[in-house]
Amino acid sequence: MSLPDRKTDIGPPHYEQFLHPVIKKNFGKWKYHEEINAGVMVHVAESGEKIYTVRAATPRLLATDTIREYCDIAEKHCDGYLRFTTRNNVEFFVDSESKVQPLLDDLKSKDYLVGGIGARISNVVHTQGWVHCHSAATDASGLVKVIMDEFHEYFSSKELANRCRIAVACCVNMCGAVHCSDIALVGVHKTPPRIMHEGVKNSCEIPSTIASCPTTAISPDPANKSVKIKLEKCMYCGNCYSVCPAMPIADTENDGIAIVVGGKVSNLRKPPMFSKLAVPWLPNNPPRWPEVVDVVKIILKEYEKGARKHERMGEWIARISWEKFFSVTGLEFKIQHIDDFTYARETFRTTAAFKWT
Amino acid sequence: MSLPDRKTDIGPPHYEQFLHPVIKKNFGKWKYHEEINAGVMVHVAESGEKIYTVRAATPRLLATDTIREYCDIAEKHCDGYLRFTTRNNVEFFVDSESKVQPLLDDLKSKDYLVGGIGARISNVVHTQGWVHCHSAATDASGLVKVIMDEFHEYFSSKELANRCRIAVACCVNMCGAVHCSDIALVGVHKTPPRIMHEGVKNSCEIPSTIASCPTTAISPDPANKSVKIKLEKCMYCGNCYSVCPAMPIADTENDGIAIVVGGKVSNLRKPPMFSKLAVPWLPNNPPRWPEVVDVVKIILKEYEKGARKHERMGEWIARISWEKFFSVTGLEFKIQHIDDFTYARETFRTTAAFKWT
Amino acid sequence: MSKKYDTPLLDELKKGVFPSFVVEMEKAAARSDMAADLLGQVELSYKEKLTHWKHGGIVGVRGYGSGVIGRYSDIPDKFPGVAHFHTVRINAPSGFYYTSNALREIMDLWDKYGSGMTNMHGSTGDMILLGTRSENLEPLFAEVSSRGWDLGGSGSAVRTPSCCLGMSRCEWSNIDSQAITYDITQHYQDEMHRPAFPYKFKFKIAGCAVDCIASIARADMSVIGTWRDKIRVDQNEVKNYASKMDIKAEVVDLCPTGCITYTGGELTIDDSNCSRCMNCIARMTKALRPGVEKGATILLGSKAPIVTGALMSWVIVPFMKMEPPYDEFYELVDKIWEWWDENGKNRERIGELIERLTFPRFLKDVGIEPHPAMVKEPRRDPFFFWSEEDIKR
Amino acid sequence: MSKKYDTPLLDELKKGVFPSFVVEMEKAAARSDMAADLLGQVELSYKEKLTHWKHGGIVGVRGYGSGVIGRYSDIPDKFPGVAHFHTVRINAPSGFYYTSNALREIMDLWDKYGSGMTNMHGSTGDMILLGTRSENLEPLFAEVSSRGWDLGGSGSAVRTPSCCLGMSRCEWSNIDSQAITYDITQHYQDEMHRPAFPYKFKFKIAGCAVDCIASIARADMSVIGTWRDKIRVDQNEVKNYASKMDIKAEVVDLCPTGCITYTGGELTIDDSNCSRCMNCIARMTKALRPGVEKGATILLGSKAPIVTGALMSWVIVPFMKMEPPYDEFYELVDKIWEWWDENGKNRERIGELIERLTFPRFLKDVGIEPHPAMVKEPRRDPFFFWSEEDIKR
Ligand code: SRM
Ligand code: SRM
Ligand code: SRM
Ligand code: SRM
Ligand code: SF4
Ligand code: SF4
Ligand code: SF4
Ligand code: SF4
Ligand code: SF4
Ligand code: SF4
Ligand code: SF4
Ligand code: SF4
Repeated sequence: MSLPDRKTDIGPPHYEQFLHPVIKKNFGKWKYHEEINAGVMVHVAESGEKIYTVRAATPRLLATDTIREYCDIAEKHCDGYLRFTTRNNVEFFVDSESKVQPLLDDLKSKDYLVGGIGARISNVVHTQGWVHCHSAATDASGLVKVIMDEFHEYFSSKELANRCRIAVACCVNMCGAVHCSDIALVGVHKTPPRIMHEGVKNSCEIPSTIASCPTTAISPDPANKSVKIKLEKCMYCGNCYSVCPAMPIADTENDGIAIVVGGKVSNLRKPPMFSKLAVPWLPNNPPRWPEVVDVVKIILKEYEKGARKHERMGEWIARISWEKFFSVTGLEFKIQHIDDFTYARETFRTTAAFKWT
Repeated sequence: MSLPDRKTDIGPPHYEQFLHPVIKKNFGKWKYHEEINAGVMVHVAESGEKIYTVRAATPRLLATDTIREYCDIAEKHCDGYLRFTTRNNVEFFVDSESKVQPLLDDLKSKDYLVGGIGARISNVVHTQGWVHCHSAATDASGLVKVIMDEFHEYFSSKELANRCRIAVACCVNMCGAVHCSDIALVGVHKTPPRIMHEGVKNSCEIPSTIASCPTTAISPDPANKSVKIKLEKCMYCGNCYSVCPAMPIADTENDGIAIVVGGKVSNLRKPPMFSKLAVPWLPNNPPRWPEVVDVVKIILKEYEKGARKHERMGEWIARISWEKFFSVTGLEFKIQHIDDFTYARETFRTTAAFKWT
Repeated sequence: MSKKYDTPLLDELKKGVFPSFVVEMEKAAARSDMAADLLGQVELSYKEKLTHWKHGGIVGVRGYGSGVIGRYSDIPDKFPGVAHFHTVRINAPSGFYYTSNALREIMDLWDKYGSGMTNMHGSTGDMILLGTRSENLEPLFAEVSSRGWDLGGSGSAVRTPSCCLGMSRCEWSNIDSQAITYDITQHYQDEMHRPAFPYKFKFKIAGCAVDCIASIARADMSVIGTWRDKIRVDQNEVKNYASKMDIKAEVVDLCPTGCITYTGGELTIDDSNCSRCMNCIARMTKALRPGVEKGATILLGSKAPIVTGALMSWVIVPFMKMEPPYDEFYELVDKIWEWWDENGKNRERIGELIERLTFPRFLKDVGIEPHPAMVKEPRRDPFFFWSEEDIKR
Repeated sequence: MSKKYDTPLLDELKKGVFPSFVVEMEKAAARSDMAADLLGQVELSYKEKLTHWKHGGIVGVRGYGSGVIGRYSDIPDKFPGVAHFHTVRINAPSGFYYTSNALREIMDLWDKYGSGMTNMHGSTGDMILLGTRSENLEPLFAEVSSRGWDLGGSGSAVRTPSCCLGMSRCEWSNIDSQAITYDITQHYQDEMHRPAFPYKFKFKIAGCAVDCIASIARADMSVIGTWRDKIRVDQNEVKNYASKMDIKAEVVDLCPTGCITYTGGELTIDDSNCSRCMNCIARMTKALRPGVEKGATILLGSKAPIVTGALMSWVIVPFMKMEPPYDEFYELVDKIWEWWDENGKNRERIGELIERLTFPRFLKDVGIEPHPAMVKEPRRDPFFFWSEEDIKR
C-alpha cells in the first residue's frame, strides 16, 4: 500500500469549486433575502435567481458517518452542495421553492433539528472540554447538549427580541467568542495549582513558568529546584499549567462554571460589547448540570420578558441597568462581581445616579 | 499693642449667623425658583416668601478694598448679607422685587458684570498661576481674564444650550475641577526637569524623589549623589519637582497650554464625564494668549451652533462623535490625542462603526 | 501712591469687560508694599513666561501643622516685598455666606498683617489670604481666632470640607449640606490641623445629584443628597408647564432611564426605574420635587490626575441617613482612615490605594457589603478570588 | 459492535431533542477502537469531574511546525485506544463550503487513519480531525495533501484565517471575504506552517459590520468590509416596508447616530453622520443597500482574557481598498509583524504588545498616521510625550 506523494504549503482547496452553481453565478450579486421560517431562508439575486437555504443543528463533534449522512442528503436534494456555518450548523441549498419541502421532510424523518435562523438561539459555539483538552475545568459538549435540549424551541420556532448567542468555554483560555457572547458558560477553577516538585524540576522551564503568572504569584523554590505559589495572589487562571504541566489545577469539587452575559460582536445599533459576570460559580454537576441550566433559564426568561424588539441581551441590560438585572433575575450580587483586574477602575460607579433595588 | 488670646481648633464660625433673615426662616422649605434674567433669580418658599438673588462676577483675586465695596453694597441694599458662589461669583440678596432694580443700577454704575445664572458661561474656576505658585506652567488669572473678556456676553446675557463650565489650572496638579469641565485650559510642560545636582544633593530626599516619578523615569546618579532622568520616559508631569525643588521644569519657550473639553460633574441625563484632550499644546503667549482665545472661540462657536437644548459640551460631542468634533472645529488630531496612559485600552475604537471625516 | 514698577504687559489685562485681577493688585498695591512687589514680580513672569516662586518650606502657626502655605520669591533682592509671601487658609463658613461686618473684620486684619490680596475662595473652599511674612503669622492667627475664625487644612490632613448652599436657598437639597459640613469640620479639627495621614483627604457635600460643589470630581469623600421614595408630582403645575415648554422633548425624551410618560396632560414617573439624575426636576421645578425619604449616597476616591490618572468618586454606600449625630457616617470614615493608615503609601490618596489593593479587598477589610450600585457593570474577565470558606476541602 | 464500556452518565446525554455528541461518539466507536476508548475515558471524566488528558508534546508532520495538536491520555493503561489522541487541523475552504465528494474523501481517510471523530469546525475555523496516533500523521498527511488539502496553523504562527460567507450568499458583503481569506492563507503558508512568531496571530475577515465571523472578538487582525459613500435607498421598497413594519420604531429610532429621517413616506439618510452600523440595512434589506465605494476597516488586537484581560480589536486603518493583489494590505501586515518580532516578548500577542509599548509608539514605529477613527475618545490626562522636533531649543 504505497502512499501518494505528499505536497506541502499548498493551502486549502479553492472555495469556488465547492459553490452551488446558483451561488457561483450570482456571487457578489445578491439583492436581498427573506427569512421564511426558523429553518429556511431565501436569497434573491439581482438576476432574479433564488437560493433557498435550509439549516440544521449539529453537535459539532461529528462522526464520519454522520458527515456521510449529510453528504447523502446533499446529494439527494442539493446536487451534493452543502456548507457549515460559523456557528457549526449545517446548511443545505436548493434552487427552487418546490425543493424545500421534500428536503425538510427528509430532515424531519431523520430527526434533524432544523432552525437557527433569525432572532433565535442558534447553535452554541464551544470548545473541547473533557473530550480532548488537558486544560478543561468542565466539559463543553455536555453543557451545550443540556442547554440546547432545554432551549431547542428557541432554535426551531420561538422568536426572541434578537439573536441570543450562547457560547461555552471549558477554561479561561476561552477558545471561542465567549468574552463577547449574549450568554456564555466558562469553566473556572477556584483553587491554585498543586505543585509536583519532581515534575517541575524535570519537565518545566522555571523562568518561563514564573513569567507565565499574570499576578506574579509564582516565585522560585530553590530548595526543591522548583517553584512556589503565593496563595493569596493566585487567581486560578491556569496559565502556569499551560506552560508547566507539573502544576495541575483541576479540582474535582471546586472547579465549576461561571456565567457571563451581555456581550455581542455585531456593530448594529450599539458597538460590540464584552460579556460581564452574572454568576461567578456554579457546581460542575455532570451529566446534566441542572444548576447551570436553571440559571440560564432564568436569565433567558427575563430577557424574553423584558427586551424590546431588536435588543440584544447586552442592550436590554444596558437599558434596564445592571442593578435591575440582578434584581429581576434574583441572582446574588457578590464580591466576585466587583472588578479587581486590569481595568477595574473603569467599572466603578462614578455617579450618584443609579436605581434602587 | 497686645494681642488677644489665640484659640485653636474652634473651626469656622457657624454659618447660621450669616444667613439673611428670609433665608434663615425658610431654610429647607424652598418650593421653587425662577430665573428672571442672566443676573437675577428668585427663590420662593412654601411660606410664600421670596428671596431675590443678584449675582455678579469677581476676578476671585480680590483686594480687601474691593471686598469692602461688596460690603458697602450689601449694607446699602441687603441688610449686610452676601455670599460667594462655588464658582467665585458674589451674590447679593433682597427680599422684594422692588429692591432688585436699585441694586442692579448701583452695580451697573460701578461697572459690575452681572450675570452667570442659568444656561450660560459662569465664572471660571481657576488656580494661582504666576501670582503665587512655584509649579505654574502658565498664569491662571490672566487666562481667565482674556477668556472672559471674550465671552462676557455669555455671562451677562446670551444663552447657550446649557451651562458651559470653564476652568483653568496652571499645571497638571489641576487644583480645580479641570478634569471634569466643559472647557478647561491646563498649563503643561513639554520638556523634562533640569537636574541641579548640587541642590538635589543638599535639599532633596533621593528615595522619595525617585518614588515620585509615575513613569519610573528617575534613577539614582551615585556619582553626583543625585538623580538622573531617562528622558524618553519623562511625561513632564512635574511630580518630581513638587518633591524636589532642585529639579525645575518650567521652560519659557516650551511650556504651554493644553485644552481639554467635554467634562461635567452634574448627574443630569448623562453621568459625570471626564474632559478629554482637544488641543495638546498652544504657546504660552501672555498677556493675552491670542492662540488660546481663538481655539476656545472656535470650540464654543461650534457648540453653540450644534448643541441641542440642554446638551452640555460633552453630551453634544458624544452625540456627534469625537471624529466629527475634530472635523467641525478643524482642530488637528495628533498623536498626542491617543491615550498611552493607565487606562488607554478603554479608549481604543473597538468597533467598525465610526463616521467618515 | 504712584506705581512702583512699570507693568506694560499686565496693563493689557486691565482692558476688557471682565473685572480685572490687575486692577485688584493695583488697589492692594496702593496700600501695601508687598502687593506692589507682587505686581512687579508677576509682570516679570509675564515677560519671561516663568514663575518666580520657590517651593515653600514649612511655615505655620504654633501647634498647627497646616493652614499656611509657605511661599518665597526666587528673586527676593529684586522684590523684597514678596521675599516671604505665604498664604493663610481661613476656613470659610459653610455655603460661603457672610455678613459685611464679619468680612470687614477679616479684611482689616489682613490689611494690618498681610498684602491685602485675597482669593474668595480657593478651590477647596477656603478664604485665602494671599501673601504675608512668617513673623506675621502668629499675631494674625491670634487676632482671627480670637474673633471666632480658624485655619483650614493643608498638607497630609483633612482639608477644609465644603458644600453647595443646600437647604439655605435651594429647593432640591435632600440633606442639610451646610450642617453636615459644619459638623464634619468641627468633628475633625485635630485631623485637619495636625497632618497625620498618608496624604490629603477632602470632603465635599452636595445637596443633590446636580452637585453644585463638584464633589464627585474633587473630594476623596463625596456626600451627595438623594431620596429613596418617589418624586412628588404636582399635576396642576405640570399643566402650567405644558403651555410654556415642550414637555416631551425636554423632560420625557431626556430622561436617561426612560421612566417618564406624559399622556393626557398627566406626567407619570415609574420611580422604581428612576435613577434620580435630577433632569426632570430641574426642568419643572414647580411641578416635580424630590421624595421625602431623604439621605445621601456616599462616594469615595476622586482626585486630580497626578499620578495614575484622574479619578472620579464612586459609590461605596448607596444610601445613608444623614442626621445628627451622624454616628454611622463617622464610624465609616474612621474605618476607612484606619485602613488607609495601615495600607497607604506616602502621598497615596485613598482612591489610589483602593485601586492598588483592589476594591473588593477594601470592601472586605472595611466591612462593607457588596452592592450592585457600586459598579457600572460587573467585571468582565473571570479571574476572581475566593476565600477559604468558599472552598470545599 | 457491542459497547466496550458502560457509560451511564453519558447515556443521559443521549436523551433530549438536540443532536447528541454521545451518539456521535458511539457511531465512531462502532468503527474505531480509539473512539470506543474515548467514550470510556470521557465517561470517567464525567464521573470524576476531571480531565484525563495530558498536556501534549511536540508532534507533527515533517517540515511543519504546526497543524497537529499532540494529546495523550494520562491513563493510557486503562484506555490504550487514546494513549495517543492527537488532533489534525485541516485548513477548511473559505466560507466552509463543501461538495459531498470532497467531504467523503476526507472522511474515508479519517476512518482509515484516525478515530473517526471530527469537529466541523474548530473555533478558529479548521476542520478538526480528532484523535490519531503519532505514526499515522505522516501517511494521513500524504494522503490528504496529495488530494489538495493542507494543514492549518497552530503554535506561535499564523493561524488558519477564516471568514463569513461574504459575497457568496450575502447581499451586504462589501469585500470578497472568501477571496481575501484564500489569498492571505496562500500568501502566508510559510508563516502558518513554521511557527516563528512571539505567539499566535489570527486573521478573520467579515464582509460587513454585522461581523458574522466574530472577527472583532477573536482575531489579531480583523478585516471588516465597509463603504465610503452613501447607503443606496430604494424609496419604492421603503413604501412596501411601511405596510409591514414600524419604520420609525425599528429603523429611525434605532439608528445610533440619529441620521435617518422618515417623513412623507420617504426615508432620508444623512450619510455624513452615518457610522455604517448596518442596523437600518438589516431591517430593510430590500430598500437599503450599502454604498458602492467599497473597502475595509482594519482592526488589530483582539484575544481571549489570559493574561491581562480580554481585548477587542480596534481600528488601525479606517479604510483600505481590498483588491488583488492586496499589496497595501500585505505591506501593512509585514510592517506590523516586523515590529512585533522586534519588540514582542514570548507569548505576547500583538494587542498586548501595543498595550505595553503604547498605541502612539506603535503608530510611530510602524508609520501609520493618527486618525480620530482609531479612538472612541481622545485621552483624558494631559501626560503626553513630545519628540525632539516638537521642542524649541
Ligand atoms: C450563516 C452566517 C454566516 C456564515 O458565514 O456562516 C450568518 C448569516 C447571516 N447573518 Fe449573521 N450569520 C452568521 C453568524 C453571525 C454571527 C457570528 C456568531 O454568532 O458567532 C453574528 C454576530 C453575533 C453577535 O453579535 O454576537 C451574526 C449577527 C447577525 C446580525 C446582527 C444581529 C444583531 O442585531 O446584533 C444580522 C442582522 C440581522 O439579521 O438582524 C445577521 C444577518 C445575517 C444574514 C441575514 C445576512 C444576509 O443578508 O444573508 C445571514 C442569514 C441570517 C441568519 O442566519 O439568521 N447576522 N451572525 C452565520 C450563521 C451562524 C449560525 O449558524 O447561526
Ligand atoms: C450658586 C450655586 C451653588 C453654590 O453653592 O454656590 C448653584 C446654584 C444653582 N444651581 Fe448649580 N450652582 C452652582 C454651581 C454649579 C456647579 C458646580 C460648578 O460649576 O463647579 C454645577 C455642576 C457643573 C457641571 O456639571 O460641570 C452646577 C450645575 C447645575 C445644574 C446642572 C446643569 C446640567 O444640566 O448639567 C443645574 C440644573 C439646571 O438648572 O439645569 C443647576 C441649578 C442650580 C440652581 C437652579 C438650583 C436651585 O434650585 O436653586 C441654583 C441657581 C442656578 C444658577 O446659578 O444658575 N446647577 N451648578 C453655584 C453657582 C456657581 C456660579 O457662580 O456659577
Ligand atoms: C490654593 C489652591 C488653588 C487655588 O488657587 O485655589 C491650591 C494650591 C496648591 N495646590 Fe492644590 N490647591 C487648591 C485646590 C486643589 C484642588 C481642588 C479642590 O480641592 O477642590 C485639587 C484637585 C482635587 C484633588 O485634591 O485632587 C488640587 C490638587 C493638587 C495636587 C494634586 C493632588 C493629587 O493627589 O493629585 C497638588 C500636588 C500635591 O499635593 O503635591 C496640589 C498642590 C498644591 C500646592 C500646595 C502646590 C505645592 O505642591 O506646593 C499649591 C499651592 C499654591 C500656592 O502657591 O498657594 N494641589 N488642589 C487650592 C486650595 C485653596 C483652598 O484651600 O481653598
Ligand atoms: C480546538 C480549539 C477549540 C475548539 O474546540 O474549537 C482550541 C483548542 C485549544 N486552544 Fe484555543 N482553540 C481554538 C480556538 C481558540 C480561539 C477562538 C478563535 O481562534 O477564534 C481562542 C480565542 C481567541 C484568541 O486567540 O485569543 C483561543 C484561545 C486560546 C488560548 C488563549 C490565548 C490568549 O492569548 O489569550 C490558549 C492558551 C495558549 O495559547 O496557551 C489556547 C490554547 C488551546 C489549546 C492548544 C490548549 C493548550 O494550551 O494546549 C487547545 C487544544 C485543545 C485540544 O485538545 O485540541 N487557545 N483558542 C480551537 C482551534 C480549532 C481550530 O483550529 O479551528
Ligand atoms: S477553552 Fe481551555 S480547556 Fe477548552 S479547549 Fe480551549 S484551552 Fe482547552
Ligand atoms: S493559576 Fe494563574 S495566577 Fe495562579 S499561579 Fe498559576 S499562573 Fe499564577
Ligand atoms: S494647578 Fe499647579 S501651578 Fe496651579 S496652583 Fe495648583 S499646584 Fe500650583
Ligand atoms: S516630570 Fe514627572 S515623569 Fe518627568 S521625571 Fe519628573 S516625575 Fe518623572
Ligand atoms: S447641589 Fe443640588 S441642592 Fe445643592 S445647590 Fe445644587 S441643586 Fe441645590
Ligand atoms: S430624575 Fe432623572 S431618571 Fe428620574 S425620572 Fe427624572 S429624568 Fe428620569
Ligand atoms: S458579516 Fe456581513 S457580509 Fe458577512 S455574512 Fe454577515 S452580514 Fe453578510
Ligand atoms: S447604518 Fe446605522 S448609523 Fe448608518 S443610517 Fe443605518 S442605522 Fe444609522
